[in-house]
Amino acid sequence: MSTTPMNMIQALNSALDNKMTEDPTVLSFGEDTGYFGGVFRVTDHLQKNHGLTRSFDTPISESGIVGAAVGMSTYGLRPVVEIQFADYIYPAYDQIVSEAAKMRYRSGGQFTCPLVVRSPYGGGIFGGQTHSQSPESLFTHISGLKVVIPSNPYDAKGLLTSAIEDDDPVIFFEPKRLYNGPFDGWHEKPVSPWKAQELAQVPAEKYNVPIGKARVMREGNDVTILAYGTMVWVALAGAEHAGVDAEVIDLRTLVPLDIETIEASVKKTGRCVIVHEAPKTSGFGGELSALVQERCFYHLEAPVARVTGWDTPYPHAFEWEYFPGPQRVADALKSVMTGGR
Amino acid sequence: MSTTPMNMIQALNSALDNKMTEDPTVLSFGEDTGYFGGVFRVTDHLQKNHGLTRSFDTPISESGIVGAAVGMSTYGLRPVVEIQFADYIYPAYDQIVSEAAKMRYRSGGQFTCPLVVRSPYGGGIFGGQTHSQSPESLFTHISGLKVVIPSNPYDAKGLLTSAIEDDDPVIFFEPKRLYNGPFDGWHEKPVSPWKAQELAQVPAEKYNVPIGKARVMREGNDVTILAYGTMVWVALAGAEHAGVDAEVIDLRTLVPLDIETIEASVKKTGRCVIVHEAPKTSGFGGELSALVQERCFYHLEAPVARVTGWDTPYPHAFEWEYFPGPQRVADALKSVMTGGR
Amino acid sequence: MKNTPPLSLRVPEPTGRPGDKPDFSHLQLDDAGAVERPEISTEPSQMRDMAFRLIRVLDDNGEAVGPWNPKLDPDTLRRGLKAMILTRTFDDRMHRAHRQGKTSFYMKCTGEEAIAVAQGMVLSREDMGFPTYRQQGLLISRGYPLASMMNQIYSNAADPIKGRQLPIMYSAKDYGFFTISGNLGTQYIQAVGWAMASAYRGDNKIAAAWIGDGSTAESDFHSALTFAAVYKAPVVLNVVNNQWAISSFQGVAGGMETTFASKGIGYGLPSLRVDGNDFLAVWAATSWAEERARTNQGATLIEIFTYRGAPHSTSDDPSRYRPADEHEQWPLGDPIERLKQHLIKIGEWSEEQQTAAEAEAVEQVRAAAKESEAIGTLGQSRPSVKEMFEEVFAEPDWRLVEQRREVGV
Amino acid sequence: MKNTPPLSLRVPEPTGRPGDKPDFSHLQLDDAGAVERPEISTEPSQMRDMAFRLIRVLDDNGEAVGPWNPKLDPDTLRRGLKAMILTRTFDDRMHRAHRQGKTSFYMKCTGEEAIAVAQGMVLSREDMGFPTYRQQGLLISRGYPLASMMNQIYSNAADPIKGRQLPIMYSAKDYGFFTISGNLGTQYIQAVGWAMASAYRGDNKIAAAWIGDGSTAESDFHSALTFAAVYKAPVVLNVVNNQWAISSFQGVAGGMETTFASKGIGYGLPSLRVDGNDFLAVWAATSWAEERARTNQGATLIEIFTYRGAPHSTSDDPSRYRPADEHEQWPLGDPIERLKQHLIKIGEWSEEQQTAAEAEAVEQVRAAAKESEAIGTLGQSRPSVKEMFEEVFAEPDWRLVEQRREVGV
Ligand SMILES: Cc1ncc(C[n+]2csc(CCOP(=O)(O)OP(=O)(O)O)c2C)c(N)n1
Ligand SMILES: Cc1ncc(C[n+]2csc(CCOP(=O)(O)OP(=O)(O)O)c2C)c(N)n1
Ligand SMILES: [Mg+2]
Ligand SMILES: [Mg+2]
Repeated sequence: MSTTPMNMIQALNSALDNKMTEDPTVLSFGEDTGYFGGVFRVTDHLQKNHGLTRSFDTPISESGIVGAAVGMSTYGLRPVVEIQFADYIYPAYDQIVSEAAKMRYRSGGQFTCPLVVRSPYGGGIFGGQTHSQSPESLFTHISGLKVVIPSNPYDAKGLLTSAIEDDDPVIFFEPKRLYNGPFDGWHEKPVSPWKAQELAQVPAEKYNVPIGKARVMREGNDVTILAYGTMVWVALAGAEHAGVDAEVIDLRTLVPLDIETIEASVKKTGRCVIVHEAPKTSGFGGELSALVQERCFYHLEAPVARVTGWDTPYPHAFEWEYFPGPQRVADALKSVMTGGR
Repeated sequence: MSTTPMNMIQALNSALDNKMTEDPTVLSFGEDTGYFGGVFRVTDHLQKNHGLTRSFDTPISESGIVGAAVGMSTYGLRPVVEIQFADYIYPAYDQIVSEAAKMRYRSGGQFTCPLVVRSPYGGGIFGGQTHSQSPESLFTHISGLKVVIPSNPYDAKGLLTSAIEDDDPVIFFEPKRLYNGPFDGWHEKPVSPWKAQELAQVPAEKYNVPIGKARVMREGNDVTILAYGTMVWVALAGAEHAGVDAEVIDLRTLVPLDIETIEASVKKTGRCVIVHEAPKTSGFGGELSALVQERCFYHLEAPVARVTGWDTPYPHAFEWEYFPGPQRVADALKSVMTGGR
Repeated sequence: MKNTPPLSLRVPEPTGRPGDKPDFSHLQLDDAGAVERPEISTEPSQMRDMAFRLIRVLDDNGEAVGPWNPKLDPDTLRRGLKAMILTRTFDDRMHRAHRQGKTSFYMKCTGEEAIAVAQGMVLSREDMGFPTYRQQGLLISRGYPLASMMNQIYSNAADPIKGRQLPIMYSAKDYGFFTISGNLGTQYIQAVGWAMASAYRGDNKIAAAWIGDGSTAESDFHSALTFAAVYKAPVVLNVVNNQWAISSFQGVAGGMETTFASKGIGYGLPSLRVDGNDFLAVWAATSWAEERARTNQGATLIEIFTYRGAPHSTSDDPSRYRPADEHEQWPLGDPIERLKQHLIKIGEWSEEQQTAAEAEAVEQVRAAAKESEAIGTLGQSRPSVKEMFEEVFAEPDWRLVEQRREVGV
Repeated sequence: MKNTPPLSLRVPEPTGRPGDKPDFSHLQLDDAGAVERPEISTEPSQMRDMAFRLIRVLDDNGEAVGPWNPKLDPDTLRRGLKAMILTRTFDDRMHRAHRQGKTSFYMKCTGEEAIAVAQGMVLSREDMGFPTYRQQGLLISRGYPLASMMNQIYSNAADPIKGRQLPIMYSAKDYGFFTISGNLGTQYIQAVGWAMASAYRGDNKIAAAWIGDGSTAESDFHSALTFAAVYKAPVVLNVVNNQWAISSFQGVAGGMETTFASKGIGYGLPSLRVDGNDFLAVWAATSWAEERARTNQGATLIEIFTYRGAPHSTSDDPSRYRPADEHEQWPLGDPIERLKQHLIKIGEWSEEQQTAAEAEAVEQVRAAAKESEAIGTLGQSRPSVKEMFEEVFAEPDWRLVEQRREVGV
């Protein structure tokens, strides 16, 4: 397949456009996603290309958006809904966790919810505490949900395609720091644009990146870094900055987790650093850390370390002190390299 | 203070009654909590004792209940609200996590939310998937919330008193398996009633059990068991069944966590088993496991183990296969005693 | 700030508590036949008054009167009556089964049988009903096997939903019966979404949903009405106002201030209010809404006015919060009794036939119980424990595989 | 199932998109003075029609007419006019400041100044207002320091909320201004709770809340109206219908089907609908509701009918989704212009005074900017980084202590 450079917004848009062309049961809706194409333009042109009833605006009711999508999906449609910011997903939390997640189970397989909830998430755009949150761990705890987070345009398109085709509900978080331009972890330095990057070379046609498979972004021998979304780039920068031969794993899917890749890597390196932007306490890093030490205990040469957001709301003026940057990753790497004491 | 035997319902009721007598800013409301006194009777007699406006019934709107309580608490009241089952707390999730939890922070301290959200939680009563859930970890991830879970009548009263007096929002989960009668971990065997137990000897007067302090339920040298709520009793039974000299710690408060007690114990025993009823993935056990290995890595002689609910909804017919029982705890204990391989 | 007298908080209270004489003097009931029937194409703005009236067809003499009389043939009426009798008989037996320890839980719909039975007959089985736990009459009126219901209630090996749900949380897709949720209200917006899906696909199925008076306070009620109005979804939205929500009277949900039907006005939805103990009135109002939805004219809100005769569930004791004889004093009577009287009045039924029908219902339920209990009641029989791990996803992930292995099933 | 034609999904669309001629022909506007004013003690059921009318006081000639004329003294009118001018001037300057990179974000209320200014003047500062981001006029009409607003917008060292919130998310307890939430709608039920608290305590403070047309679809709108009605909470509930919610016209929120005021009917709340660009009408309707609440007669819903003249925020470009000149064509005019004309008409104001007032406003804003920018704009100055860790709880727990230590602040 020939490719063109796309930023993440274009790649996601392309995934939606392909799937809507191919499958009449796929439709897209959310706040401002119809005529206007979404405040981040991910659903741009879909209404024009596919018609008013296939890409439309909704009332400002996140619970209504997801609740309606649940009903539609039990009819046999594959709705892809947008929650305008992940910070606003909580009003829909009940429909997601009590309904979509449990539908197949509680009905003995009679009703299912092949729906996707897309939502821009994460910080680094001066959005303050209500446009910066990373609530992924709150969904990983819910049996029956899949949770997917891409870190680059190529994966974004392939993963969204797989999410739409998945027969179970998928929560799909899109790191908005990576939407327009790439990010190399250092917020104060210029960065080469997506189009200069290999992972932004995206086929126009449909393709899949499988849900449940991690991507090894960088092979290495000394320490394993587990990251996803924006933090993949921070991890790479942090490893380089520390001058450590780190293996950087982009999880891509939190549930189901690619435990094999993780386990093999940590058994090889003997060390593990986990990076996420969400607050530390009960963030997904806790689960990862527990799994790693449960499965690789006798290979570990230092405690599994976590580099995360602080246990505070996301504060507007202190964006870059809150955001876990390459320096903190480098510090953690150095610490685990010396046994983490 | 002289004491009388109380079950957990009576102890909680007594805490509410004391505080409402003492402090006119304390009021109680929720679905069926007024005239009827709550479906579990925790608010029994409060309306009669304190008047219609101090203990009343609400519309069936969990978001409304908490939202109104948030407003009241910013006025200077100390509302104590009941969510009839923890499984029904999700509609209120947004008001809890976006509003109550962040009020003090976002207003620079101008507005605060000294409110308590009480909710019966956990399984073991054949409640099926919507009357059995343990959603505590979903609240521990939210900066600005405290999370408290008692395991016995004495603590229940003292902790609820402290929660009401706390100047920040407290999520207070009441293990409904322990409400009426005690539980010793073995669901199929008879158990001696609360009144025969020391922790059910409860003073009629107000007293405090501090938030943030764990209780060592059993001292031991070989392994540390971390548990809370119903699982404390399962842990004790499991330790006895395994014949292992376990130190059983009842966390009592998940946030703020009594890390000192935990750390000291694990450093002493060198082993740790965590028990909770919630599903494993991203349950609070993940956080505990991560913390323990971060802080006690060089003392650990086996991987930190988790005994938890499965990653499925709570199934009615398989209650006791889902519920982590003493046998599973005993198996985990034996495993960590032999290095957990 | 002005110096005004102190404010005070108003907490609504019902007209009677245990020991009091039931008082229904506040009810404003229209006479049977008194309410006009608007054309189905009427603009909602032209029929707002309907939300404050009460559609009734059966009068005190058992006569069917007025413009809402659906003029059903006697066979249909008899089918309806029998389904109501069967529903009540089933409820009584299952309530007893709970006392006998055969199940952990049960919920009756005593006094509300006309609702689900009439509506189940008006709507098609290809339509989808999104019920609460009090519309077992939908299944019964459509001939869903009683033994399958019992298997679910007993969580036995033949439970169609594999032991995973609390008793009475049926799911019966082929009978147009959506999987019941324990979470109040969630089904309401799902029904709207399902109806939108049918419209989106250019099909001609419609949806129907039920919600209790108490549960109208839930958020999903609001989002359902909003989406239904904005997208003109083909759905019939029923509010079953049975006066109680566990121990809370309908005033706690706002019923002292206005009617539940009037909530439709603020969304521009046509809103009807109907005597829920009048089989013919329920039929007529439902048909009106059904035709409106089916002809692409959008959703209707129907408040169905009735009384919860039984305890909320087997966990409840209403004598603790309402006058003991309130149900007997309910001015709209009993739906079975009223339809029976009507049939007798028009010469299509007799006391003997009634007695026979009741006996037949008992027999049907007994036969079903025999069949179901042969498989087993709660704890005696159950689906394979591996069902705990199945259908969390279409395909289990490694966690479920490992956990299932740990249980050894 | 009946064999009926296929259904189809209706998706609402506005009367005009970019390139189209603005079309407001669907609006049904009452003439100034045409709507009756019910007694404040009127039963909600006796005044339902008010939800479908439009209260207006200022007519096309700048005359104040009809029963809703609040008959304000000229000083009050001039104060109101000046506060509106100041609000607009402040908005313009801050919008520019965003372009200059001095802040990350700003939101104007152009065309809606009469709302917050009139209401801020009617309500007391001891009452609590629960605003959205478009009621900066509340602060300005009450003399809250403009420099403090700017300090918040710049997240500088003097930001009263310590750099923690997005620009314009003010909090000013002493001015009866609740901390703004980024989450739409949440304040509405909180206002009801606050009002219930005042009533519970026997105080005489009332609450007021604002919500946008689009945000009425949120769940908290429903719970607020439910609780307000059930407990007769002393609260004024305003819906600011400015026709747009970012790129979605009010039809997407149900505004094509009925009025937003009519949503009050289903809760039994008295509901008014008022010309939001008419300072006197807003004043009058608010006073009616304020007195009702203050005298323990409960809540009122007020739909305030206006038009969002500016982009949604500095992140928005309305020319992509609506006709460019729609605002100019808005039939209810500009609130500042209309009050000015009225004052001139009654001989209490002149064009010269207007010019002077505008200049004075510019001067006030400039002085405030100087003061605030002397402290610093975004990135140049900010509160101490330790504020990141403060006030998560009353007392930090060990995690916050450790994490703060890690940052070294
Ligand atoms: C979200 C949620 N909140 C609370 C409950 C507990 N609950 C179960 S039934 C019920 C009362 C419902 O009353 P109503 O809606 O009037 O229906 P009815 O039982 O009268 O048919 C309550 C509060 C629940 N199941 N779900
Ligand atoms: C819960 C939530 N959902 C979505 C948003 C994003 N958002 C911010 S403003 C807005 C539009 C609000 O429109 P309206 O209520 O009409 O108010 P207006 O901006 O017109 O004053 C949206 C969708 C949000 N802030 N919070
Ligand atoms: Mg009811
Ligand atoms: Mg608006």
